Amino acid sequence: MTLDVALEHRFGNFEIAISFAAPHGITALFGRSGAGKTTVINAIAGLVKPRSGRIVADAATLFDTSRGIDLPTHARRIGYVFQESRLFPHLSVRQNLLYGRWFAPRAVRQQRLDDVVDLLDVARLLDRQPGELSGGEKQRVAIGRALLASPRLLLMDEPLASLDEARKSEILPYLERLRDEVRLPIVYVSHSISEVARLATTIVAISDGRVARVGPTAEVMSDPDTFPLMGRQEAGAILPAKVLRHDLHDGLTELVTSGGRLLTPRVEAPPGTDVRVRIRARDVILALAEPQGLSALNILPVTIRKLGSQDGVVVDVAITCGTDDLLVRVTRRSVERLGLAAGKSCFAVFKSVAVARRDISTVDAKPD
Amino acid sequence: MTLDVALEHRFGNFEIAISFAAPHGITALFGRSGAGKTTVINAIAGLVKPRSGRIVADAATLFDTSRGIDLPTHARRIGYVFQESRLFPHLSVRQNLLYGRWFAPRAVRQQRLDDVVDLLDVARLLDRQPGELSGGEKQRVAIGRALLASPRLLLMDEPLASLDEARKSEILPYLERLRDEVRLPIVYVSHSISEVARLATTIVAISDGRVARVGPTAEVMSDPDTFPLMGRQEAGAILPAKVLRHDLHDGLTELVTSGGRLLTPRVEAPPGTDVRVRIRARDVILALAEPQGLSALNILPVTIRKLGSQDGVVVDVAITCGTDDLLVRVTRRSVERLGLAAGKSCFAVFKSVAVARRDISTVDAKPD
Amino acid sequence: ATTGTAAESMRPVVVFAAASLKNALDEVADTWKSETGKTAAISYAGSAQLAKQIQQGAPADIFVSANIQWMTALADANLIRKDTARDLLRNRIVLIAHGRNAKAVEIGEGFDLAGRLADGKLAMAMVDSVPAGIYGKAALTSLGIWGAVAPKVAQTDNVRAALTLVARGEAPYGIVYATDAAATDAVTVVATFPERSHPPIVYPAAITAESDNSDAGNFLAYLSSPAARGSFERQGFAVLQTSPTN
Amino acid sequence: MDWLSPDEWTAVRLSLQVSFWATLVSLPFGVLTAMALARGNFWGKQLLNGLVHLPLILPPVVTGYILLLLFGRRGAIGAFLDQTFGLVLAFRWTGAALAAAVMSFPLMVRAIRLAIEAVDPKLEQAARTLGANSAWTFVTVTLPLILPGILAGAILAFAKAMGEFGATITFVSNIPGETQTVPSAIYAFLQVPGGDASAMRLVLVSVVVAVTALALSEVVATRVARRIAAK
Amino acid sequence: MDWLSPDEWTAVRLSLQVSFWATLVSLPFGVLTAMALARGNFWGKQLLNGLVHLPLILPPVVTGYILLLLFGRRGAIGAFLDQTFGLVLAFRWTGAALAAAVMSFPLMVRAIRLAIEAVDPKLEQAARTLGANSAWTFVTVTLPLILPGILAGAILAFAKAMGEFGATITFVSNIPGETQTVPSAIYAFLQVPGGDASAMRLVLVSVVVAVTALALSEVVATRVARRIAAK
Ligand SMILES: Nc1ncnc2c1ncn2[C@@H]1O[C@H](COP(=O)(O)OP(=O)(O)OP(=O)(O)O)[C@@H](O)[C@H]1O
Ligand SMILES: Nc1ncnc2c1ncn2[C@@H]1O[C@H](COP(=O)(O)OP(=O)(O)OP(=O)(O)O)[C@@H](O)[C@H]1O
Ligand SMILES: [Mg+2]
Ligand SMILES: [Mg+2]
Repeated sequence: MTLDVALEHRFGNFEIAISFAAPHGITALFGRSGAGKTTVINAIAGLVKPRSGRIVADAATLFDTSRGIDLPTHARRIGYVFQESRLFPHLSVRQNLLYGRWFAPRAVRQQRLDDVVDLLDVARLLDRQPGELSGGEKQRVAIGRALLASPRLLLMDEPLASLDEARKSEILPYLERLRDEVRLPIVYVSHSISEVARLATTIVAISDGRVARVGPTAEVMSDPDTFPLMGRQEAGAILPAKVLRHDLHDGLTELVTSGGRLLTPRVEAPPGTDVRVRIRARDVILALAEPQGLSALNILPVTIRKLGSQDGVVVDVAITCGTDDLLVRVTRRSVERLGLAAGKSCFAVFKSVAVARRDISTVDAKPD
Repeated sequence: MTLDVALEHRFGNFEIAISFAAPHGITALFGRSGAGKTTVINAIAGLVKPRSGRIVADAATLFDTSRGIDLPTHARRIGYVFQESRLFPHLSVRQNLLYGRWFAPRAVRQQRLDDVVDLLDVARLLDRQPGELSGGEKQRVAIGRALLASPRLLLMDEPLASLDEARKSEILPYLERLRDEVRLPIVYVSHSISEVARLATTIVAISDGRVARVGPTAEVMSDPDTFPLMGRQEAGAILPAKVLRHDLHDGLTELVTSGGRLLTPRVEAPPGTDVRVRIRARDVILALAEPQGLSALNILPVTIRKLGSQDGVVVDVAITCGTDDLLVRVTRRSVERLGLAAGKSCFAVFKSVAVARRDISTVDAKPD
Repeated sequence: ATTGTAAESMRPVVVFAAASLKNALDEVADTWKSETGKTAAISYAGSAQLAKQIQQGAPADIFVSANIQWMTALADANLIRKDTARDLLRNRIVLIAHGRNAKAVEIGEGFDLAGRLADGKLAMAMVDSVPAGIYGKAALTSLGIWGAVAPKVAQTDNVRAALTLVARGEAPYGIVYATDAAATDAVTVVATFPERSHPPIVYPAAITAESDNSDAGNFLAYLSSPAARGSFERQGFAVLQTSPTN
Repeated sequence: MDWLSPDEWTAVRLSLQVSFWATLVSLPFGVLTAMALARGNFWGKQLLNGLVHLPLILPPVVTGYILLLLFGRRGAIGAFLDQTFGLVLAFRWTGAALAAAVMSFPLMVRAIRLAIEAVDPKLEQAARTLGANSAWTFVTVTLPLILPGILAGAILAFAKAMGEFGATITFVSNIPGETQTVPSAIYAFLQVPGGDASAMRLVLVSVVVAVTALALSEVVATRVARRIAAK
Repeated sequence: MDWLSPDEWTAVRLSLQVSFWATLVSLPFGVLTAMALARGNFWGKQLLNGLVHLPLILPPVVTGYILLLLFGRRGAIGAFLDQTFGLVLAFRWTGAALAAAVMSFPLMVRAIRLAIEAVDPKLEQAARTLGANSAWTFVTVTLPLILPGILAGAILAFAKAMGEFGATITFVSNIPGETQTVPSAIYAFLQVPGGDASAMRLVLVSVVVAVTALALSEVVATRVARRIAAK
């Protein structure tokens, strides 16, 4: 499936002109507050009628001003997790969860209530009214409600913003499964780079009502130009890898990359699985010689490809590791002290524990 | 000022029994979704009447069942940023912002509209109605509205959850200034450990309606027992330091700690200022010998104080650096390979860039 | 419509009667029932309302009006059987005053009602539309004092409301039917208007053109019977005809 | 209680019957009209709005008279209903119910309309995204949310129907056992000397009945509202 | 237009005046009562609720009679008002306004009450946290949010006042130029054979007036509602 969006809209003197195409998978809309993310999602849902444009999901044209098509919202079969939960106050949590099922054709009912209830840990809440829930609980129920509608396209507007880390790390793998196993396309709005890096197939960076950058996640994330959009702390590259084996004693997983072997905390995927590993630029140390006696387990030979701007305190260094690119962020002082320059060979050092479970994601094996 | 909270309440079969005391500064309520954070804040605001308890802010008793005191909400002079923005739909953004001013005694009107408008970047929105704002815009206005009421106690329930990183990093220093300069006590609910680590004077970890842990931020954050509460990725120690000097050429700041000198990206504080630096356990590498030719600028001699549980993949190592404690997280494989053990001397290595601007906070100099 | 003798004989006679007749007619209907076993269902409302309903095909068998105008209007439209029409009762209008012991007054040409009223009101039914009011206005006009009194008249939608105003002392004087005045202690009849001063106040009755109830004639006849006479007279009406039969 | 005569009992029963059916039958129309007025955007909306309020604006006698002209046996609609459905309204209790329904319709519609206007359209949008079309959205979201308003409208209509007099007596007259409701009976008593006491007894009865209904409806409404309460 | 006689014009003017003042003066009481019923929790709330609805339940004549008993010159309250403030209601247009106000009060209160019940208490809580006490919260938050409801209540009351007849004529009778409102005039015409045409002219006038007021109120309400719209 592909998602093809082109729309123009105007609120007062705020103009939105967005157009992007995304392949199957999770498309992350990324941008500052007020950039226009919710507006785009609303247009896909049919809740905002753009002045002109075209929205095609898979083969289905949801909206097309030139052809006079404007599918009503209920016929679009989308699931929408709103920025504010919008639970039905007159229905119990259970009834809220099951609401969409009434309308989903029996054939497409994929999600089971019990599974979703377990995933979101809302069993305790099933007989409550929405008025009796905490903020995060509301949001979890809203996610469940959208999932259980068995949509053919899921829209999520900052779904995890009000959830704690532990909850987030339970839900993220589930969204990956939806993406990879159920092959449910998802449009995902988030301000969290780590969420986006982990989940997104495609990143659409929106700024002031325009598309600032579109592309595959790995590409966008390792492009220094997009760092200002994402916040420097989170910049980093995404390295394709394959699971080699699991060390049962240590609980570590050995991955093969084009530049050598990597050790990371256990990845829940059988040997042979393709994964992608996000390695933040700030986590990597460059060493002139191969260091010894370090607790860091990953030391890979690399070549400096390019030095970024040297105007600031820090310098972004693009390095080649095998056939893949990595990013390292060092201080300008280090660049000077170590005499770093393009073409120089050195070693990239980083800790296994710096690669968190959430930095590793399984790869959607059959992109179309 | 101190904040003294003891309360018991019950929702259906969910029991809340919270009691903690916090010194002046920012008190962070931390805990999973549904733990009872909003309930505590609501009780302080007088919006939930606990079945029994006592709430004292500064010398003022806001609530005390044993003495029959229950100050009405409007007389408590609190500013409350709600989890959902709760803007007044019939008032423009400007009127929303100024709402609290009408009721604040002239003498205490500290915040100027223009300052707050600038800080929150809402100038463009002043004449809009709340219905015409994006999610993050609403939240910013709600923050401004609470600030402009010139409260003597600020309650913030996940105020930054719906904001982008850039916005967050503009607002965080402002909250620090409120804490340190205006000396406004703040009770802050957040799921973001980095926010909490940076802002909080005191952390109150709440779990299932009880207080799981209370204490000064540095103490709670470096206590391995609280890691599960916070998510392992964010665990780390907070190191007290003093600004030594700024290197104008490099843009680096040199800090003095009890264990040696540290280089970090420029800290906006004059030499001599006390600061605290959060150093995440996952960012530190241990080396048996002092490594050479590394891009990492900070290499401090340390002694291993204690090894944490060795049951898992990773081991939390407590080290002593001068007179302060640091935490390092390494794999069990590294522990074995390097023969790490209590009492062993080694070197802690970490990058300057791993210490983000948001990990360094100025210290409230006059705790009481 | 239903036919069949069983149903027919069970059907009550439907009487549309001016509301001021309620007490008397209820009593008459009760005695008729105890004598014949037949019932009359009496709908009391304003004569105008009832007449309009009959114009619209109301299932009434008998119409008893409080004035001649509406009966005439129905007769002109052939909605009543003219041969059955008769003037049933007569009434008088009286001047009443608030209180138990008001002094009687002499009504004559040009008597100073306006002066007696001072700044009080004269309570009457609507002078151009409700029968009691129409008669009252006619009387005052013929006495030559309407012009002086008119600005002080408080008109009500029915004569009972006028009575209430005087009974409560809101208005010092009022003009009502003699039948109304008799019943309350709160007012005193201070004078009865001369019969010559206004058109005769008669209550005509007739069987409607559409009536197919064979008992209608009986009941109408019974209204003029000596048995009924007592009931009417007890309420202050004068019975105009007594049928020889019964 | 034998301080009411059988006829009076009949009037009380009839009033209840008339008010109940008037309220019940007009309720769906009330909801539809309120929906059209609150949400619709069609030509003649103001006209419809005016028409709905007409019984409020006109003296009841006029409304009754218009009903008589339209729904009487000789009236255009009355004749049609009679011939087509065998439904006779004129001078029947059904006519009294029609008069009561018409007179109370503006109150019912306004209450329901206010409730509809208070429903957050965002919830309806949410229902749409979950696959509910307009009709289902209305039934599953809007309708339950406006229940308190519908209840308020119904009870207001019921109370009004219990007190309705002018239009009723003008349209269907005051025939004991068929169209004599409590207010008509009260009226008749008030028209003759000595009827005040009887009238007062009936007033008391209708007050007791209506206030009981009112109190009941409050209880129900509170319960419904509590369920929906905290948005 | 000279197809209305001067007397009829007077009646129209008087009806407008009576309805306007009845609505305006009862509005604050309506808001207070609605507030008490919607939010209050006091002994006798059901009693107050019943009392408010009484004019709906009772035949208008009875209400008029009760008004006469209470507010007539000899009535308990009437005498007091007369002696204390020199305020006479009996046989004055002010009395007509009182009757209209009482008769339309239940409609007004219900509309406003529904609006109050639809206000999200969370917004009022927010106002409290910002330092507004109950009174200020009401004035700055609740009141503006219920404006559409107040408007609806007012227009409903106005319409009802324009059509009020039974209680008015019973209480203040029908004195041309002082208490003869349009409905009384219409009633008079309907009582005589052949008066229908004249009655219909007046009906038309009052319909035009009331429907205009209605349409105006809709426009205002829509504007107010749009401002508040998207919560
Ligand atoms: N009105 C209510 N009725 C019943 N239970 C309630 C009610 N309000 C809150 N609760 C329960 O009380 C607990 C604490 O709620 P609270 O809102 O304080 O949580 P929280 O810590 O703020 O969570 P979150 O991070 O999700 O906002 C939750 O389990 C919630 O389900
Ligand atoms: N109804 C409206 N009227 C006027 N302007 C609007 C309206 N709705 C949204 N806007 C403006 O359009 C822009 C985009 O809004 P949108 O809700 O899409 O932002 P967003 O990217 O979702 O932001 P956030 O992250 O804060 O939710 C914002 O600047 C907002 O102020
Ligand atoms: Mg948004
Ligand atoms: Mg909460």
